[in-house]
Amino acid sequence: MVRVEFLGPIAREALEIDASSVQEIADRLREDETLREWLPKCAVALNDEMISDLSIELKDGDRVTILPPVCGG
Amino acid sequence: MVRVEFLGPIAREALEIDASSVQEIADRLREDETLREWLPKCAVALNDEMISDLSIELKDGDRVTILPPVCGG
Amino acid sequence: MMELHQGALDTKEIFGRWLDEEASSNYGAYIPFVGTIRAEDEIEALSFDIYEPILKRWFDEWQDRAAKRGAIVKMAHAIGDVPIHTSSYISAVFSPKRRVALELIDEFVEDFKANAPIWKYDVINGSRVYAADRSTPMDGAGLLS
Amino acid sequence: MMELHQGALDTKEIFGRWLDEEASSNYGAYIPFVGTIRAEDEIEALSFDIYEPILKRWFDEWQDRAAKRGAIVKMAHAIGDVPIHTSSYISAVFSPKRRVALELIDEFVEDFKANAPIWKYDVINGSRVYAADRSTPMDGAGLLS
Repeated sequence: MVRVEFLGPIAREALEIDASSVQEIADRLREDETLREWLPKCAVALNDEMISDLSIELKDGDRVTILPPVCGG
Repeated sequence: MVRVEFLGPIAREALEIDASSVQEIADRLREDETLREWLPKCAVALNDEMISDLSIELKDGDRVTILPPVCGG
Repeated sequence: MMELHQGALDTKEIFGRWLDEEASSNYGAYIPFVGTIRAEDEIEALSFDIYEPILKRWFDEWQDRAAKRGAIVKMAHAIGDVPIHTSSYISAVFSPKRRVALELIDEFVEDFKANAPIWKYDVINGSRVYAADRSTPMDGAGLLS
Repeated sequence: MMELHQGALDTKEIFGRWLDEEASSNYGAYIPFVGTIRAEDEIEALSFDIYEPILKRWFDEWQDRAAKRGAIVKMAHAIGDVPIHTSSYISAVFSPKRRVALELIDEFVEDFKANAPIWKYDVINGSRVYAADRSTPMDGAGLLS
Protein backbone atom coordinates (compact mmCIF):
# COMPACT_ATOMS: atom_id res chain seq x y z
CA MET A 1 0.00 0.00 0.00
CA VAL A 2 1.04 3.58 -0.72
CA ARG A 3 0.08 6.36 1.69
CA VAL A 4 -1.14 9.60 0.09
CA GLU A 5 -1.04 12.69 2.30
CA PHE A 6 -2.58 16.10 1.66
CA LEU A 7 -0.83 19.15 3.06
CA GLY A 8 -1.84 22.65 4.14
CA PRO A 9 -5.33 23.83 3.24
CA ILE A 10 -6.54 20.61 1.55
CA ALA A 11 -8.74 19.43 4.37
CA ARG A 12 -8.47 15.69 3.77
CA GLU A 13 -7.40 12.64 5.67
CA ALA A 14 -4.55 10.59 4.23
CA LEU A 15 -5.49 7.72 1.88
CA GLU A 16 -4.01 4.23 1.59
CA ILE A 17 -3.95 3.27 -2.09
CA ASP A 18 -2.82 0.06 -3.74
CA ALA A 19 -0.71 1.43 -6.62
CA SER A 20 2.49 0.44 -8.39
CA SER A 21 3.23 3.79 -10.10
CA VAL A 22 2.63 7.50 -9.68
CA GLN A 23 0.38 7.24 -12.76
CA GLU A 24 -1.94 4.93 -10.85
CA ILE A 25 -2.11 7.41 -7.98
CA ALA A 26 -3.06 10.10 -10.48
CA ASP A 27 -5.78 7.87 -11.95
CA ARG A 28 -7.27 7.22 -8.54
CA LEU A 29 -7.19 10.85 -7.34
CA ARG A 30 -8.78 12.14 -10.54
CA GLU A 31 -11.87 10.13 -9.73
CA ASP A 32 -12.30 12.20 -6.58
CA GLU A 33 -14.62 15.18 -7.18
CA THR A 34 -13.36 17.07 -4.14
CA LEU A 35 -9.81 17.06 -5.51
CA ARG A 36 -10.69 18.26 -9.01
CA GLU A 37 -9.87 21.91 -8.30
CA TRP A 38 -6.74 21.12 -6.31
CA LEU A 39 -4.87 18.69 -8.58
CA PRO A 40 -3.90 21.10 -11.40
CA LYS A 41 -2.32 23.41 -8.81
CA CYS A 42 -0.63 20.79 -6.66
CA ALA A 43 2.98 19.61 -6.71
CA VAL A 44 3.90 16.09 -5.64
CA ALA A 45 6.60 14.54 -3.47
CA LEU A 46 7.58 10.89 -3.03
CA ASN A 47 9.08 10.10 0.35
CA ASP A 48 9.67 13.84 0.83
CA GLU A 49 11.46 14.35 -2.47
CA MET A 50 9.77 16.50 -5.15
CA ILE A 51 8.97 14.51 -8.31
CA SER A 52 7.92 15.42 -11.84
CA ASP A 53 7.46 12.05 -13.54
CA LEU A 54 4.30 9.95 -13.61
CA SER A 55 6.13 6.78 -14.62
CA ILE A 56 8.00 6.46 -11.32
CA GLU A 57 7.31 3.05 -9.77
CA LEU A 58 6.03 2.75 -6.24
CA LYS A 59 6.61 0.09 -3.66
CA ASP A 60 4.82 -0.93 -0.52
CA GLY A 61 5.23 1.67 2.23
CA ASP A 62 5.98 4.60 -0.09
CA ARG A 63 4.57 7.97 0.90
CA VAL A 64 3.17 10.36 -1.71
CA THR A 65 2.56 13.94 -0.58
CA ILE A 66 0.27 16.43 -2.32
CA LEU A 67 1.40 20.07 -1.94
CA PRO A 68 -1.09 22.85 -2.75
CA PRO A 69 -0.03 26.42 -3.76
CA VAL A 70 2.39 27.96 -1.28
CA CYS A 71 2.97 31.39 0.20
CA GLY A 72 5.74 31.55 2.78
CA GLY A 73 7.25 34.71 4.20
CA MET B 1 38.53 84.39 -5.77
CA VAL B 2 37.44 80.76 -6.02
CA ARG B 3 38.55 78.28 -3.40
CA VAL B 4 39.69 74.88 -4.72
CA GLU B 5 39.74 72.04 -2.18
CA PHE B 6 41.26 68.57 -2.56
CA LEU B 7 39.59 65.69 -0.72
CA GLY B 8 40.69 62.33 0.65
CA PRO B 9 44.11 61.05 -0.33
CA ILE B 10 45.19 64.06 -2.42
CA ALA B 11 47.56 65.54 0.08
CA ARG B 12 47.26 69.19 -0.90
CA GLU B 13 46.32 72.44 0.73
CA ALA B 14 43.35 74.31 -0.72
CA LEU B 15 44.13 76.90 -3.41
CA GLU B 16 42.64 80.35 -4.00
CA ILE B 17 42.32 80.91 -7.75
CA ASP B 18 41.09 83.91 -9.68
CA ALA B 19 38.80 82.25 -12.22
CA SER B 20 35.48 83.06 -13.89
CA SER B 21 34.65 79.57 -15.17
CA VAL B 22 35.31 75.92 -14.41
CA GLN B 23 37.34 75.83 -17.63
CA GLU B 24 39.76 78.33 -16.13
CA ILE B 25 40.13 76.17 -13.02
CA ALA B 26 40.91 73.21 -15.29
CA ASP B 27 43.54 75.27 -17.15
CA ARG B 28 45.24 76.26 -13.92
CA LEU B 29 45.24 72.79 -12.34
CA ARG B 30 46.62 71.15 -15.50
CA GLU B 31 49.76 73.25 -15.10
CA ASP B 32 50.39 71.53 -11.80
CA GLU B 33 52.68 68.48 -12.21
CA THR B 34 51.62 66.94 -8.91
CA LEU B 35 47.99 66.80 -10.03
CA ARG B 36 48.64 65.23 -13.45
CA GLU B 37 47.86 61.70 -12.29
CA TRP B 38 44.87 62.71 -10.20
CA LEU B 39 42.86 64.87 -12.60
CA PRO B 40 41.71 62.17 -15.06
CA LYS B 41 40.30 60.18 -12.14
CA CYS B 42 38.76 63.03 -10.17
CA ALA B 43 35.17 64.21 -10.12
CA VAL B 44 34.31 67.83 -9.38
CA ALA B 45 31.76 69.62 -7.22
CA LEU B 46 30.79 73.28 -7.15
CA ASN B 47 29.53 74.45 -3.76
CA ASP B 48 28.98 70.79 -2.83
CA GLU B 49 26.98 69.96 -5.95
CA MET B 50 28.49 67.53 -8.47
CA ILE B 51 29.10 69.15 -11.87
CA SER B 52 29.90 67.85 -15.35
CA ASP B 53 30.23 70.99 -17.43
CA LEU B 54 33.38 73.06 -17.93
CA SER B 55 31.46 76.12 -19.15
CA ILE B 56 29.81 76.80 -15.79
CA GLU B 57 30.58 80.32 -14.66
CA LEU B 58 32.09 81.02 -11.29
CA LYS B 59 31.68 83.93 -8.96
CA ASP B 60 33.67 85.29 -6.08
CA GLY B 61 33.45 83.01 -3.05
CA ASP B 62 32.57 79.86 -4.98
CA ARG B 63 34.04 76.63 -3.72
CA VAL B 64 35.28 73.95 -6.14
CA THR B 65 35.97 70.50 -4.69
CA ILE B 66 38.15 67.82 -6.29
CA LEU B 67 37.06 64.25 -5.45
CA PRO B 68 39.48 61.38 -6.11
CA PRO B 69 38.37 57.74 -6.66
CA VAL B 70 36.12 56.49 -3.87
CA CYS B 71 35.63 53.27 -2.01
CA GLY B 72 33.04 53.42 0.73
CA GLY B 73 31.63 50.45 2.58
CA MET C 1 21.05 26.87 9.68
CA MET C 2 17.28 26.70 9.30
CA GLU C 3 15.08 27.34 12.31
CA LEU C 4 11.33 27.26 12.88
CA HIS C 5 9.71 29.12 15.76
CA GLN C 6 6.21 28.99 17.20
CA GLY C 7 4.67 32.45 16.63
CA ALA C 8 6.38 35.73 15.78
CA LEU C 9 10.15 35.80 15.39
CA ASP C 10 12.40 37.65 17.83
CA THR C 11 14.00 39.58 14.99
CA LYS C 12 16.72 41.32 16.97
CA GLU C 13 17.78 38.14 18.74
CA ILE C 14 18.05 36.25 15.44
CA PHE C 15 19.89 39.06 13.63
CA GLY C 16 22.39 39.37 16.47
CA ARG C 17 22.89 35.66 16.98
CA TRP C 18 23.57 35.09 13.26
CA LEU C 19 26.00 38.02 13.28
CA ASP C 20 27.82 36.50 16.27
CA GLU C 21 27.89 33.03 14.71
CA GLU C 22 29.82 34.39 11.71
CA ALA C 23 31.82 37.02 13.58
CA SER C 24 35.13 35.33 12.76
CA SER C 25 34.17 33.75 9.42
CA ASN C 26 35.62 36.66 7.46
CA TYR C 27 32.49 37.36 5.41
CA GLY C 28 32.45 40.91 4.09
CA ALA C 29 28.71 41.13 3.44
CA TYR C 30 25.72 40.08 5.56
CA ILE C 31 22.28 40.69 4.08
CA PRO C 32 19.23 39.67 6.07
CA PHE C 33 15.75 39.93 4.58
CA VAL C 34 13.13 40.56 7.29
CA GLY C 35 9.49 39.91 6.39
CA THR C 36 6.92 41.63 8.57
CA ILE C 37 3.12 41.14 8.61
CA ARG C 38 1.42 44.18 7.13
CA ALA C 39 -1.89 45.51 8.42
CA GLU C 40 -4.22 45.01 5.46
CA ASP C 41 -7.98 44.62 5.18
CA GLU C 42 -9.21 43.35 8.51
CA ILE C 43 -6.64 40.73 9.33
CA GLU C 44 -5.40 40.55 12.92
CA ALA C 45 -2.63 38.07 12.09
CA LEU C 46 -1.36 35.68 9.47
CA SER C 47 -0.93 32.01 10.26
CA PHE C 48 1.44 29.47 8.71
CA ASP C 49 1.55 25.71 8.18
CA ILE C 50 4.97 24.30 7.31
CA TYR C 51 5.92 20.88 6.05
CA GLU C 52 9.36 20.63 7.58
CA PRO C 53 10.90 17.57 5.83
CA ILE C 54 10.60 19.12 2.36
CA LEU C 55 11.50 22.61 3.60
CA LYS C 56 14.66 21.12 5.10
CA ARG C 57 15.62 19.51 1.76
CA TRP C 58 14.88 22.74 -0.10
CA PHE C 59 17.04 24.64 2.36
CA ASP C 60 19.91 22.13 2.21
CA GLU C 61 20.00 22.44 -1.58
CA TRP C 62 20.28 26.20 -1.20
CA GLN C 63 23.09 25.77 1.29
CA ASP C 64 24.94 23.74 -1.38
CA ARG C 65 24.26 26.33 -4.07
CA ALA C 66 25.50 29.12 -1.80
CA ALA C 67 28.61 27.12 -0.88
CA LYS C 68 29.60 26.88 -4.55
CA ARG C 69 29.77 30.68 -4.52
CA GLY C 70 31.67 30.88 -1.22
CA ALA C 71 28.58 31.98 0.68
CA ILE C 72 26.16 30.64 3.27
CA VAL C 73 22.43 31.09 3.81
CA LYS C 74 20.37 31.08 6.99
CA MET C 75 16.63 31.07 7.45
CA ALA C 76 14.07 31.43 10.23
CA HIS C 77 10.30 31.12 9.85
CA ALA C 78 7.31 31.28 12.14
CA ILE C 79 4.79 28.46 12.59
CA GLY C 80 1.20 29.29 13.58
CA ASP C 81 -0.16 32.77 14.21
CA VAL C 82 1.93 35.91 13.67
CA PRO C 83 0.28 39.23 14.63
CA ILE C 84 0.46 42.25 12.33
CA HIS C 85 3.61 44.39 12.60
CA THR C 86 5.65 41.42 13.81
CA SER C 87 7.99 39.26 11.75
CA SER C 88 7.25 35.83 10.30
CA TYR C 89 10.33 35.34 8.16
CA ILE C 90 14.04 36.15 8.08
CA SER C 91 16.49 34.81 5.59
CA ALA C 92 20.09 35.89 5.23
CA VAL C 93 23.17 35.55 3.10
CA PHE C 94 26.77 35.84 4.29
CA SER C 95 29.38 36.16 1.57
CA PRO C 96 32.95 37.37 1.19
CA LYS C 97 31.82 39.55 -1.71
CA ARG C 98 29.11 42.18 -2.09
CA ARG C 99 27.92 41.15 -5.59
CA VAL C 100 27.42 37.51 -4.66
CA ALA C 101 25.52 38.50 -1.53
CA LEU C 102 23.19 40.87 -3.40
CA GLU C 103 22.45 38.33 -6.12
CA LEU C 104 22.00 35.40 -3.75
CA ILE C 105 19.59 37.14 -1.38
CA ASP C 106 17.36 37.99 -4.34
CA GLU C 107 17.40 34.46 -5.78
CA PHE C 108 17.05 32.84 -2.38
CA VAL C 109 14.06 34.94 -1.30
CA GLU C 110 12.31 34.58 -4.66
CA ASP C 111 12.77 30.82 -4.75
CA PHE C 112 11.60 30.68 -1.15
CA LYS C 113 8.37 32.44 -2.13
CA ALA C 114 7.90 30.07 -5.06
CA ASN C 115 8.92 26.72 -3.61
CA ALA C 116 9.12 26.59 0.17
CA PRO C 117 6.33 24.27 1.41
CA ILE C 118 4.58 26.84 3.58
CA TRP C 119 0.87 27.72 3.56
CA LYS C 120 -0.46 31.07 4.62
CA TYR C 121 -3.82 31.88 6.20
CA ASP C 122 -5.44 35.19 7.08
CA VAL C 123 -6.67 35.29 10.66
CA ILE C 124 -9.94 37.22 10.74
CA ASN C 125 -12.15 37.22 13.81
CA GLY C 126 -10.05 34.39 15.16
CA SER C 127 -10.58 32.03 12.21
CA ARG C 128 -8.09 30.92 9.55
CA VAL C 129 -8.80 31.54 5.87
CA TYR C 130 -6.36 30.09 3.31
CA ALA C 131 -4.68 32.94 1.37
CA ALA C 132 -5.51 31.30 -1.97
CA ASP C 133 -5.22 34.51 -4.01
CA ARG C 134 -1.65 35.16 -2.82
CA SER C 135 -0.47 31.56 -3.10
CA THR C 136 1.34 30.13 -6.11
CA PRO C 137 1.65 26.56 -7.39
CA MET C 138 5.10 25.10 -6.75
CA ASP C 139 7.43 24.18 -9.63
CA GLY C 140 6.09 21.04 -11.30
CA ALA C 141 2.51 21.51 -10.08
CA GLY C 142 -0.24 19.73 -12.03
CA LEU C 143 1.59 16.40 -12.34
CA LEU C 144 -1.45 14.44 -11.22
CA SER C 145 -4.14 16.41 -13.11
CA MET D 1 18.20 58.86 8.07
CA MET D 2 21.93 58.97 7.45
CA GLU D 3 24.33 58.65 10.36
CA LEU D 4 28.11 58.78 10.68
CA HIS D 5 29.93 57.23 13.62
CA GLN D 6 33.51 57.49 14.83
CA GLY D 7 35.02 54.00 14.52
CA ALA D 8 33.26 50.64 14.13
CA LEU D 9 29.47 50.55 13.98
CA ASP D 10 27.39 48.99 16.73
CA THR D 11 25.62 46.77 14.22
CA LYS D 12 23.02 45.25 16.56
CA GLU D 13 22.07 48.60 18.03
CA ILE D 14 21.60 50.12 14.59
CA PHE D 15 19.66 47.15 13.21
CA GLY D 16 17.34 47.15 16.21
CA ARG D 17 16.85 50.90 16.36
CA TRP D 18 15.95 51.09 12.66
CA LEU D 19 13.54 48.18 13.13
CA ASP D 20 11.89 50.00 16.06
CA GLU D 21 11.72 53.29 14.15
CA GLU D 22 9.61 51.64 11.44
CA ALA D 23 7.73 49.21 13.70
CA SER D 24 4.38 50.84 12.92
CA SER D 25 5.12 52.05 9.39
CA ASN D 26 3.55 48.94 7.84
CA TYR D 27 6.53 48.02 5.68
CA GLY D 28 6.51 44.34 4.75
CA ALA D 29 10.20 44.06 3.88
CA TYR D 30 13.31 45.31 5.68
CA ILE D 31 16.66 44.53 4.06
CA PRO D 32 19.83 45.74 5.72
CA PHE D 33 23.22 45.31 4.07
CA VAL D 34 25.99 44.97 6.64
CA GLY D 35 29.56 45.51 5.46
CA THR D 36 32.28 44.01 7.63
CA ILE D 37 36.05 44.48 7.38
CA ARG D 38 37.68 41.30 6.12
CA ALA D 39 41.07 40.10 7.31
CA GLU D 40 43.22 40.29 4.18
CA ASP D 41 46.94 40.62 3.63
CA GLU D 42 48.38 42.24 6.71
CA ILE D 43 45.85 44.94 7.41
CA GLU D 44 44.85 45.49 11.01
CA ALA D 45 42.03 47.88 10.16
CA LEU D 46 40.58 49.99 7.37
CA SER D 47 40.20 53.71 7.80
CA PHE D 48 37.73 56.08 6.14
CA ASP D 49 37.57 59.75 5.22
CA ILE D 50 34.11 61.07 4.43
CA TYR D 51 33.07 64.35 2.85
CA GLU D 52 29.74 64.78 4.56
CA PRO D 53 28.08 67.64 2.61
CA ILE D 54 28.15 65.73 -0.68
CA LEU D 55 27.35 62.41 0.98
CA LYS D 56 24.28 64.07 2.48
CA ARG D 57 23.11 65.30 -0.93
CA TRP D 58 23.73 61.90 -2.47
CA PHE D 59 21.73 60.28 0.31
CA ASP D 60 18.85 62.77 0.08
CA GLU D 61 18.51 62.05 -3.64
CA TRP D 62 18.27 58.36 -2.85
CA GLN D 63 15.63 59.07 -0.24
CA ASP D 64 13.60 60.82 -2.96
CA ARG D 65 14.10 57.96 -5.42
CA ALA D 66 13.02 55.44 -2.79
CA ALA D 67 9.98 57.52 -1.87
CA LYS D 68 8.73 57.38 -5.47
CA ARG D 69 8.57 53.60 -5.05
CA GLY D 70 6.91 53.77 -1.63
CA ALA D 71 10.11 52.85 0.18
CA ILE D 72 12.70 54.47 2.45
CA VAL D 73 16.46 54.05 2.79
CA LYS D 74 18.72 54.39 5.81
CA MET D 75 22.47 54.43 6.03
CA ALA D 76 25.23 54.36 8.65
CA HIS D 77 28.96 54.61 8.01
CA ALA D 78 32.10 54.68 10.10
CA ILE D 79 34.64 57.53 10.10
CA GLY D 80 38.27 56.79 10.92
CA ASP D 81 39.68 53.39 11.85
CA VAL D 82 37.56 50.23 11.78
CA PRO D 83 39.29 47.01 12.97
CA ILE D 84 38.97 43.76 11.01
CA HIS D 85 35.84 41.69 11.72
CA THR D 86 33.88 44.77 12.74
CA SER D 87 31.40 46.72 10.60
CA SER D 88 32.03 49.96 8.75
CA TYR D 89 28.82 50.25 6.77
CA ILE D 90 25.13 49.45 7.02
CA SER D 91 22.51 50.51 4.56
CA ALA D 92 18.90 49.41 4.55
CA VAL D 93 15.68 49.55 2.60
CA PHE D 94 12.17 49.40 4.04
CA SER D 95 9.39 48.80 1.54
CA PRO D 96 5.81 47.56 1.53
CA LYS D 97 6.76 45.09 -1.19
CA ARG D 98 9.43 42.43 -1.46
CA ARG D 99 10.38 43.08 -5.12
CA VAL D 100 10.94 46.80 -4.62
CA ALA D 101 13.05 46.12 -1.52
CA LEU D 102 15.27 43.57 -3.28
CA GLU D 103 15.82 45.79 -6.30
CA LEU D 104 16.41 48.95 -4.27
CA ILE D 105 18.98 47.47 -1.90
CA ASP D 106 21.02 46.31 -4.89
CA GLU D 107 20.85 49.66 -6.70
CA PHE D 108 21.43 51.63 -3.50
CA VAL D 109 24.49 49.64 -2.41
CA GLU D 110 26.02 49.63 -5.90
CA ASP D 111 25.55 53.37 -6.35
CA PHE D 112 26.94 53.88 -2.87
CA LYS D 113 30.11 52.01 -3.86
CA ALA D 114 30.38 54.05 -7.05
CA ASN D 115 29.46 57.53 -5.91
CA ALA D 116 29.51 58.06 -2.16
CA PRO D 117 32.36 60.50 -1.36
CA ILE D 118 34.25 58.16 0.95
CA TRP D 119 37.95 57.29 0.82
CA LYS D 120 39.36 54.05 2.13
CA TYR D 121 42.81 53.39 3.57
CA ASP D 122 44.50 50.20 4.69
CA VAL D 123 45.95 50.50 8.16
CA ILE D 124 49.23 48.57 8.24
CA ASN D 125 51.64 48.87 11.14
CA GLY D 126 49.62 51.83 12.30
CA SER D 127 49.95 53.86 9.12
CA ARG D 128 47.29 54.68 6.53
CA VAL D 129 47.76 53.68 2.89
CA TYR D 130 45.16 54.84 0.34
CA ALA D 131 43.37 51.81 -1.18
CA ALA D 132 43.97 53.07 -4.72
CA ASP D 133 43.55 49.66 -6.39
CA ARG D 134 40.07 49.17 -4.90
CA SER D 135 38.85 52.72 -5.48
CA THR D 136 36.84 53.84 -8.50
CA PRO D 137 36.47 57.23 -10.12
CA MET D 138 33.05 58.78 -9.45
CA ASP D 139 30.54 59.39 -12.24
CA GLY D 140 31.76 62.33 -14.31
CA ALA D 141 35.40 61.93 -13.32
CA GLY D 142 38.02 63.49 -15.60
CA LEU D 143 36.17 66.77 -16.16
CA LEU D 144 39.28 68.83 -15.46
CA SER D 145 41.80 66.66 -17.30
